[in-house]
Amino acid sequence: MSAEPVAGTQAASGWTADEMMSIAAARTLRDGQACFVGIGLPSTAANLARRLHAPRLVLIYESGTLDTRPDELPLSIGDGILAESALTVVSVPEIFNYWLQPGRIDVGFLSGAQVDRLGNINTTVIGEYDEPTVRLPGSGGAPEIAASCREVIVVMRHRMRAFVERVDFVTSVGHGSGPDDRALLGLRGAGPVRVITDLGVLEPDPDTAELVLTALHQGITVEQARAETGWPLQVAADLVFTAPPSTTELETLRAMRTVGSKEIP
Amino acid sequence: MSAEPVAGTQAASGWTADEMMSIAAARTLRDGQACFVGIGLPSTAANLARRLHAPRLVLIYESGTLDTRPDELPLSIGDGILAESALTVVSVPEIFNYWLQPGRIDVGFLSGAQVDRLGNINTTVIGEYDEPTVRLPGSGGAPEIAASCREVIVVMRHRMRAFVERVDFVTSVGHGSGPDDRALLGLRGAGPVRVITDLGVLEPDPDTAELVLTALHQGITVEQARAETGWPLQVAADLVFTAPPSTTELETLRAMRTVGSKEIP
Amino acid sequence: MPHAGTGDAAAPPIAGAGRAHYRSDVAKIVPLPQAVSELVHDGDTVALEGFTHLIPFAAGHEIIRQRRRDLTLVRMTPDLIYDQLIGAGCASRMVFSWGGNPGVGSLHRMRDALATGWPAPLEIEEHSHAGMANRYVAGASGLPFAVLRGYSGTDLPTHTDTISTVECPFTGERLAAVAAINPDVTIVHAQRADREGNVQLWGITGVQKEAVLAARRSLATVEEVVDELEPVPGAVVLPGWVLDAVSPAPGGAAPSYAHGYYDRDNAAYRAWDAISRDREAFTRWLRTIEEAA
Amino acid sequence: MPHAGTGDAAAPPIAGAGRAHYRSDVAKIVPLPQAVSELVHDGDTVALEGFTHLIPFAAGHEIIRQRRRDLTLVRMTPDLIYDQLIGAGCASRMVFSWGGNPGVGSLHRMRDALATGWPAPLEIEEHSHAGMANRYVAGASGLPFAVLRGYSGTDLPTHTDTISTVECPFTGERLAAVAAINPDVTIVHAQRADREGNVQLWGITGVQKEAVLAARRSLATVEEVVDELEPVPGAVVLPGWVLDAVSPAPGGAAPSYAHGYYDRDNAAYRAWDAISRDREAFTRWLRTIEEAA
Repeated sequence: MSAEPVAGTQAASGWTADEMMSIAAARTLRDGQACFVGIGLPSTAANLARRLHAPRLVLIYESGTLDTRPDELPLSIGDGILAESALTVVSVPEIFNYWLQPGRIDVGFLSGAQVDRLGNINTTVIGEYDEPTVRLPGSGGAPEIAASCREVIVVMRHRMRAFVERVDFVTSVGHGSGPDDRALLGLRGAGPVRVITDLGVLEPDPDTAELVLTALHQGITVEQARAETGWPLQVAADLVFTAPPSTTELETLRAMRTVGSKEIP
Repeated sequence: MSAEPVAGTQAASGWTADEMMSIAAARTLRDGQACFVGIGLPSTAANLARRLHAPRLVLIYESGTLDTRPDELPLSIGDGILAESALTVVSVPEIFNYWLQPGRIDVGFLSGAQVDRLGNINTTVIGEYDEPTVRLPGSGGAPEIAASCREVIVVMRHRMRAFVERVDFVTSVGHGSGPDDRALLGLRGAGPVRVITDLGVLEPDPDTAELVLTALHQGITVEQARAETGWPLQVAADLVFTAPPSTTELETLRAMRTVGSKEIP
Repeated sequence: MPHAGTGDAAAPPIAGAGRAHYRSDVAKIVPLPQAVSELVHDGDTVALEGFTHLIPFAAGHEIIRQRRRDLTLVRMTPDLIYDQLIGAGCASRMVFSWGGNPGVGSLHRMRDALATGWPAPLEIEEHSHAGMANRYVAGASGLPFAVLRGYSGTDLPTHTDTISTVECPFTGERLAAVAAINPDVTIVHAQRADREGNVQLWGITGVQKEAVLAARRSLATVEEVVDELEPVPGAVVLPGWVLDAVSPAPGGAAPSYAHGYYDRDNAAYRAWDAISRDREAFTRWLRTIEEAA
Repeated sequence: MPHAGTGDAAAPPIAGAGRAHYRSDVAKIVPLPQAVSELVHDGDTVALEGFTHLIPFAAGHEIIRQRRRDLTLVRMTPDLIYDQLIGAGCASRMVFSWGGNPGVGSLHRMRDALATGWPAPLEIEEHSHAGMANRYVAGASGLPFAVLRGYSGTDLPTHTDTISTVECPFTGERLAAVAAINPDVTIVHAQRADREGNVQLWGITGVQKEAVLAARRSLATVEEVVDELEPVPGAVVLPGWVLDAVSPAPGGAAPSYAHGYYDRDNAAYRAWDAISRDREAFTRWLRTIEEAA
């Protein structure tokens, strides 16, 4: 899937909306954090952060690769390059039981087909479970990543069909049905603290847990963000603009190759 | 601890009572069986069997060494030689959870400080738990070896103080309080099918589960066995005499060295 | 198909097959067609495990050739080989936690079976990865269930009756419980075996050990049979006595990869998208598999 | 004591100490006295793990030297080092599954403390190996308990209140449950660490990974600090970010052994029997340890 040029196309600004999203996501990771990485956009952003300001970011993939430092982007969660460049490889039960579940991972980095007003994520079905409009791949590691990481960062392209009032299926709990719901459900991590899109950044309101717009990328307007959001998007009083990509950020991102990319256009 | 020369001393018969016990125990193992081995007498017997008629006996120690083939006898359950000669070494949780617990081990080979009429084993305390006469090492792996192996073989020197009406503490369940007890307790293996001593062999009566004398080693009398048994020892109608050690058996046993045996007299 | 010397077309039946948790015989090295014929039966619950790496494609194709029907297919990450088995009509049920073409997109044969019942209706039982992994752990451990922190607040428990809860007897806390999974047959692919049937795999080893140990019967296909298994860092070794059969299948994980042997054929994964989108293209592909005996 | 360049007597406090399950800082390489001083407190529950192999003797002796008191000592196989800690008056409680001098006999200091309260009364909490292993697994997994087939029909549950039962929500079967164990501090000995504090151990690796991951704080003593951890077959690697400190302690497992470095000193195990049988002989031995700062 290639990015739709919603805003900030390379021609106009020197970078694509997807590039801005990956760079903004990478910036939120701090050096030395342990980060449980989903494939796709999260993997790109996490590997970018590792090449920029967070060389000691600990990347963990659900295939069991711990502290992996691939010199190319993996195409799947279980690519050989992840095993070859890992400090150690453990079994899949171990990665979930010993590493994710106890809450020793700082950041869970997820994407999804739908995210809702309260940060819940759907990667299971669009429509009814038994008669879906679109059957999606399913849970994978996401439900427990969302439950157990200290905090969750969601990276998704900002589209009306994806940013919905209520997800069709709760694959991974964000803030459930409100601010106290995670505690009631026994979920110990803080849940989604940030949703980074190709338009801007959404964060949960501390009182309501509703995702509100806290930052816009360069050249994006509140109206554009609202037009792609399926609920009445609130704007934070201290809305900021994302700093544009630096030359280093852009060059580093563009220099990252995906494994087998000769074959994958 | 050295063997007391109860019977069959080397002077009289050409072998010691301990040697006869180890050889009798080794003979009960069949080639290709998977055998969970306790240290001491069971380890000697199992390694002897491997050198004699059972070269493909799969030896498993609770330290996690799977299919180990030490060329010297280990002094402890966790000797380096067990790891070096193993097909693979797994963690201690794995050896208990994946290998022992599901019932995939054919034979559990145990010893103890006390065994009782119904084959229950004590390695915890002599006397009261809170005010023991003798504090013993404790359970180790024995309770679950006794519970989960397909069958259990006990190897112990036959002494009045060790063969008791009822053990002071049930560390490992033999036949509990009777023939149906294992099933009621949810124990899936058959329990002790044989107690091999330096005097002979005891086996549970199929109807009562009480250990009865089914074989005597060469030169031992029923009276000698009864004199060292703390309950009225019944004798099987088809009591047999153990074949004496063959030259090969004796020579093989005597050629086995214990690791570091230069230092341990 | 190439195979080691000890197995041939007239080999006697596999000794240990069906003896569940009591298998002390050493795995027999037998040709793959014989292994599948003896170990996989219509109606079985079958797990062909592998986490992107070492996917047992050759074994899956042999199941297709032998026209097994009504299988329950179990796997954390069903991908192309399950799409192929479903499209070939082998499956009536799938138990899984993530189904897709990794790095490419959807499984179109699976979607078609779910939506239209072509070529056969497909039921699903859906978990998370953590849940599936723990179901295998429980199965391998001889326990009826496993405990985890999972599923709480998600919509999965509504649709999946092998998810429940259990209360901690010490703290009173409620936790998720999942039912053990014990496949009738588990099939894995590994780098190599020795002549006694001991099997060694390394790289990303996924849930393969648990899947084999949880199964009533098991088969490992291997890149090669060697005299001695040189120790390899990070390797999992499955002793021959927990396997019913080992079948040489060089290249048997392609188009997935075998660490140290060959790379993933990403072009083949991409090409599958077009083949699987179209029933006719798929049917033509199926014929090539069926004829490649 | 020899140590790597990054740790010295004036090193600042260990950053991650006490942050429980949220430790993203890399383990600091610090001298053993500092590590014990900062990580082990009076009244702590302390696990010095090792299954015959890699027993952290040097760390235990440092605890003796620093005169820690009222410790709960946890270990599957307490041996000489726990006998020594008990004899030195460091412990008020021991949680264990097999206590003895492996290959030799009993722990006389432990027996004396139990029988006469010398030099301090000792309580015990007793499990089987399977139970203890699963308590660590639960602790490492962030679960309050673990399920196993164990203890049924034995006299252990009568005396140990961290053993209970739980009912399978799918089958109704009753199984044993054990409470998780989460030591305040776990100490293990390993062959080596790199300069980022990643630790590698191999040979018999026992329950060390679980014991470290279950702990609120953790320390690894190592034979050496190296630039690069060459992969070793069968090795367990503990990332530096789950450890609070790494302390160089060459020979720190003696008289037990360090696979690939030195053998077990069986004579020392045998000699301990005589020393430990006699309070005066033990007290003389204790003085040599206390003075060997």
